[in-house]
Amino acid sequence: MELLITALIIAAILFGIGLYGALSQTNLVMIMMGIELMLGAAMVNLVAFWRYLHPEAFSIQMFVLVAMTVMALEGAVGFAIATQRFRTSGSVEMEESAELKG
Amino acid sequence: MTPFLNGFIISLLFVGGVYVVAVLERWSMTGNVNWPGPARSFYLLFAQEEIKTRKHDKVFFETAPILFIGVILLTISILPFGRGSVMVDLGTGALFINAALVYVMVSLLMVGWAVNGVYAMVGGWRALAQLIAYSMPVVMVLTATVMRAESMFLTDIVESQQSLWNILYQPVGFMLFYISALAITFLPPFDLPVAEGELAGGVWADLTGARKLLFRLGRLTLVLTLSVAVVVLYLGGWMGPWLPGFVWTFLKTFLVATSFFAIGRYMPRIRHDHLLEYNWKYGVPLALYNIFQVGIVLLL
Amino acid sequence: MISIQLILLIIFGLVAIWFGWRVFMTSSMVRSALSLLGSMVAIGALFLVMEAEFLGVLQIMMMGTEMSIMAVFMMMYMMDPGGLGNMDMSHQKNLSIAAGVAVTVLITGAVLFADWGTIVTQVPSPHEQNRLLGMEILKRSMMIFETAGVTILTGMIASIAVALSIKSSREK
Amino acid sequence: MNFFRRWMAKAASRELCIFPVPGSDVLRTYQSESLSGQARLTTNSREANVLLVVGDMSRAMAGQAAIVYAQMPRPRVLVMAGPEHLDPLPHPDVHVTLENDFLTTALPVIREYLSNHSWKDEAEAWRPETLVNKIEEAGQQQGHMHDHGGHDHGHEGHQHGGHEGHDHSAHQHEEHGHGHHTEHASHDHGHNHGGHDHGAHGHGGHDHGSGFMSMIAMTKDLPRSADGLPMEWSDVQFGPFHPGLPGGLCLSMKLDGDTVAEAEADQNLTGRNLLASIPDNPMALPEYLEAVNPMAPVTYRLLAQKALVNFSSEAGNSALTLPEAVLLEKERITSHLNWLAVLAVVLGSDWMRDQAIKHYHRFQNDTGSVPQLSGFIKRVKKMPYLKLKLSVASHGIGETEEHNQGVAGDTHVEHHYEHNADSHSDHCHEEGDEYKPHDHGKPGHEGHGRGSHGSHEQSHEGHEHHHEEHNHSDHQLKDHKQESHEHEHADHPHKEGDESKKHEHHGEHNHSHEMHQHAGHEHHEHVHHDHGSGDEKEQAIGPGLNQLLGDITGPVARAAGIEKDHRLEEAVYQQAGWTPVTATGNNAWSRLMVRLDEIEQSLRFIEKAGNDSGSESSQKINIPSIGMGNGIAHIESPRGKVTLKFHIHEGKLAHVHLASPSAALAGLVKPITEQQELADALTAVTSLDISPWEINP
Repeated sequence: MELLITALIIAAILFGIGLYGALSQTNLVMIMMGIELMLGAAMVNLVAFWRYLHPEAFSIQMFVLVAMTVMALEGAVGFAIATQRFRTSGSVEMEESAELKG
Repeated sequence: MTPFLNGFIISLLFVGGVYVVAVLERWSMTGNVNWPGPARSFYLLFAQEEIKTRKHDKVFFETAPILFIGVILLTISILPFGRGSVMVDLGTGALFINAALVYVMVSLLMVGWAVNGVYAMVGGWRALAQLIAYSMPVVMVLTATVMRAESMFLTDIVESQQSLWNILYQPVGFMLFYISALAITFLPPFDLPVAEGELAGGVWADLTGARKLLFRLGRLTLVLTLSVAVVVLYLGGWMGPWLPGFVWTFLKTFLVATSFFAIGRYMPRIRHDHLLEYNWKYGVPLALYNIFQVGIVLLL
Repeated sequence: MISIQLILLIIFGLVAIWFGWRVFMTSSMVRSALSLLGSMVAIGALFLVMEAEFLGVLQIMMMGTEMSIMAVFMMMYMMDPGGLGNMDMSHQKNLSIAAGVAVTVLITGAVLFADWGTIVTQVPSPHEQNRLLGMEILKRSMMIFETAGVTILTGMIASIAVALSIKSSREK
Repeated sequence: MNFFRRWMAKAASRELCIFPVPGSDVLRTYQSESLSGQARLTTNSREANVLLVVGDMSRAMAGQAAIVYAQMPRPRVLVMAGPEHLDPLPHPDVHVTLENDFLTTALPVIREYLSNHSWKDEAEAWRPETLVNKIEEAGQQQGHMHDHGGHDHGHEGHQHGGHEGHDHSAHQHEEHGHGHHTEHASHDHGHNHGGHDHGAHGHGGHDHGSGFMSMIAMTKDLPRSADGLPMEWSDVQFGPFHPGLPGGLCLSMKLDGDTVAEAEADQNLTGRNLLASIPDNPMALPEYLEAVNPMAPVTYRLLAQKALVNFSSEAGNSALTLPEAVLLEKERITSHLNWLAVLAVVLGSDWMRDQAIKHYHRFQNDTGSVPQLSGFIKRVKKMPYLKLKLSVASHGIGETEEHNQGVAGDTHVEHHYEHNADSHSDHCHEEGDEYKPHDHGKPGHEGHGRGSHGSHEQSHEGHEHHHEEHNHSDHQLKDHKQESHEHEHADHPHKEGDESKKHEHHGEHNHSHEMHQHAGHEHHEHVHHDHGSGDEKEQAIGPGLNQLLGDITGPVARAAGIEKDHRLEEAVYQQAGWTPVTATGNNAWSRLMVRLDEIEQSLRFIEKAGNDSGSESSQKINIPSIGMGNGIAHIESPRGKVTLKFHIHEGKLAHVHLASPSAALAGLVKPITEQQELADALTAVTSLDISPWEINP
């Protein structure tokens, strides 16, 4: 039981740090790093559940693979937006993209 | 022979192999084989004074060489030299080779960034572009060999080549893996990160003494490791008549390493745009085709 | 009882947390990108400790490439990647601390008080796992993987379309 | 020394790594066979333990050599061949007289010195004072972060500072006291993206939040690179001792990532004021001119002899005799092979480099075997991927499709040095870095070389588009497209005020000579020189670039399909039925092909001339002691057409005027390397075969 709990607590702390980062940083790239950390924490949760509760259900492992693709995709699209922002307004600071509010 | 003796002989042969690769590298640069040369330059590097550049990034400057050497030693542990003699028979051995090589790139990037010099900087980015590009075909081509062996254990991959070596079974895969191995070890035709003529040493331009030694030694071991990987994956590992297993492995490795350096000696350095273009436009599609072709041949 | 697995789990967990914390604490951006890589590798190691070998190796491999690319972007778009001017790049600090702590406490509460049922100790061997995972992907969740593949494709095309400066290419 | 250190010293001393200054190609001219085995030539000062200074050099170049020396890790040896002492460099550990094959005598001495002296405790770290003040300057501008480049050397500007108590056994010493790293380098943090520390900008819009620095303010003034992203460019100096460039040539580039935004060849690093100290007696001119360009001594000696013969015999242009032509062709072969070795280094093919060096040495001491050389040339032509790799540097001068033969062909273009050679000397940097502008009213400008080498460009009236590089503070040169040629080039407020005679520009450049007002060259007080104050120019014919090509002579022009070769006018060659080799690719590959074909052509010419070579008929030369006169001569050196003009006043040389091809080639560097990838840019520049010694002797 302790194994599962420690793994989940570790994932919770990682998630908390990721959330802090995503909320506190002003730069789009740093915010993306926060989100990646949160996704990493989610994956730890998934593997912990697979290992300690349902080792025969491999759909969990498949879901971890999907989570990895989400991570990669989020990075790619995020950088594309950052490039476009940098080209148009010369900055990727969130403070200065007020005009995107629309 | 007891496994311990076997293991001891293999590690001796491996260290000898690294020295032979050092002599080969010197031959590709100067054209004459001089055996004591590498040993002497080994002392020279030891005797050199440690130089730290201005405002270098302390953390990366220290960790990069250690990461570089550590990752390569990890790769050696999963390579099977003889029938029974493999240090760690990892369930996902094939994938591990590529997982380790990615960190060769990370350490080059680190050292390129940490040294705070434009040459090292440009060398670092070239290493990043080159190694990311050429680790894609490596992964896909590895899956082709895994498909044939139906298991990721490297020992199974070698066993699967009992009937026909992979070089004949999937020649496209062999050619791609060979070129990517050249690119990953940044050997002469692909030595953009450490270009002598252009960047005067590129990523290593600023390292002296022990750090440079670690990188030099790491690269030699990397060349040997990738030669062994080529042998294990495509040239039927320890299979061969009469001689014991590991002798065959080292023999084939020696041949592969010599061919690496021969290409380097007689070809000019590849251009940066061609380097990426050949890989992304032709290398990756070819690797996908290779998987497709091996699938069909398997099902026939 | 303390098993090796628990000790390793704790060690790698702490390493992941420490690297994760350093991501937002360092002023040098490249160092924060590579410490994120450090935390991802620690997470990969956690997977290995929990005997999900394929996932662990895959995570370590993928994150290496991805975080290096992130380091490139950090350098391009950050004001002072070298971190020598030690600027403070964050705002609304205490709000985010409060949110982070609240979420962590909430989750740990849920983890502690939930009843997880019996813990399984036996797990199939890595070889077996690979085979079963393969079967799973090609049989039951083939559909999910197809959509994942297609989303990656659309994601690639979308990001290229967004990143390219179509306007300027028309001007030239 | 304890046993271990002595043993280590022995081992290290057997492995000599020599870093040649100003370059391995200059060192080769003093060697008779390649030093395989005993020592290695390295391209990186961090690996070297011997710094070999070959021949005399200017103060600025010696400054760069001092930086390299400071960069070499100990144990190291400073060896000087020729000069006793060069200013910023310390006293040499080993001194050798500079004559052919000096290395064979020097190596044992170096080895002996390395094995027991250089490990002594007193082998203290040495830092040139030019660098010490650079640190302070960089130090107190802590806030001012962005790169103020300019003076780092061939390799990035890193110095080894105090090294921490490195425990390697060799030598334990805490030199110059402070333990922490006082490294000093010209670069701030080398990264070149957004490296501005906000301190540099001061005026950043601190509109919201104190600590917050708006990024827009920082990136708004950054130059936009081709993909529209405002990235910061880094100034990099591919300095005088870069392994891939000819020794002594220094490229200062603005790098945007690794594409070259702007590149320039520094023009005044190699000036050795040779033409300032002209011998009075005209007969001494030939030996004297040999020192001008160490890379092609025979050509310059023949040139001087021809000019003297012209002057004395007044029988018009004296043609080359057959033996002289043979000597010229032999020099062409060795010069091309030397260039091929440098090109091989930038290409990265070790085999080609070794072969080129081997054949170079053989043909240098006339033991060359023709079949082997032509076999080597054939293999180079068939080298895999070489054609693809070298199809670079073409678009730079690519659009010469209608390079109207008429314009380029006939005009005898000599424009580099309207202002007489002496004025070269007085403004090219006696004061080292501090380039005193030629004192004709141009306000002093700070130490970067733009000011004085800008005036070289100015004198290229022909190159309108060179002008935009001038960033003289004093006169606003509108950055003008090549088509619109009117550039009100504010005339230099000449102190003496005597207006230089206008002469129209390149087109129908009938080089009506500018009027020189100069006192005799002995007391060469400031000499006014007309540097072609620009005036309205007629419309350039076709895109500006083929004017560019109009001034180029030699293999680079012939690779662009322009048949310009002085040898056409030499009788000796006409009898031998010689025709110039041309190619039409106009890129690095066609230049390589032209030079290789020229080697083969010269081999054939020598063979044919070999069997009927008459005696060395030296025409008698007498110099009238009274009266004045001008001597003029042209010769086709391996790099292009060289013109020598001298004026004799009462039996004494009044002034010497030398027009060499390398200055025009240096002008080509900028268009060729525009928006090229770094490696392609370096290959392109090396393919031009610029001899930095010729740019301003």
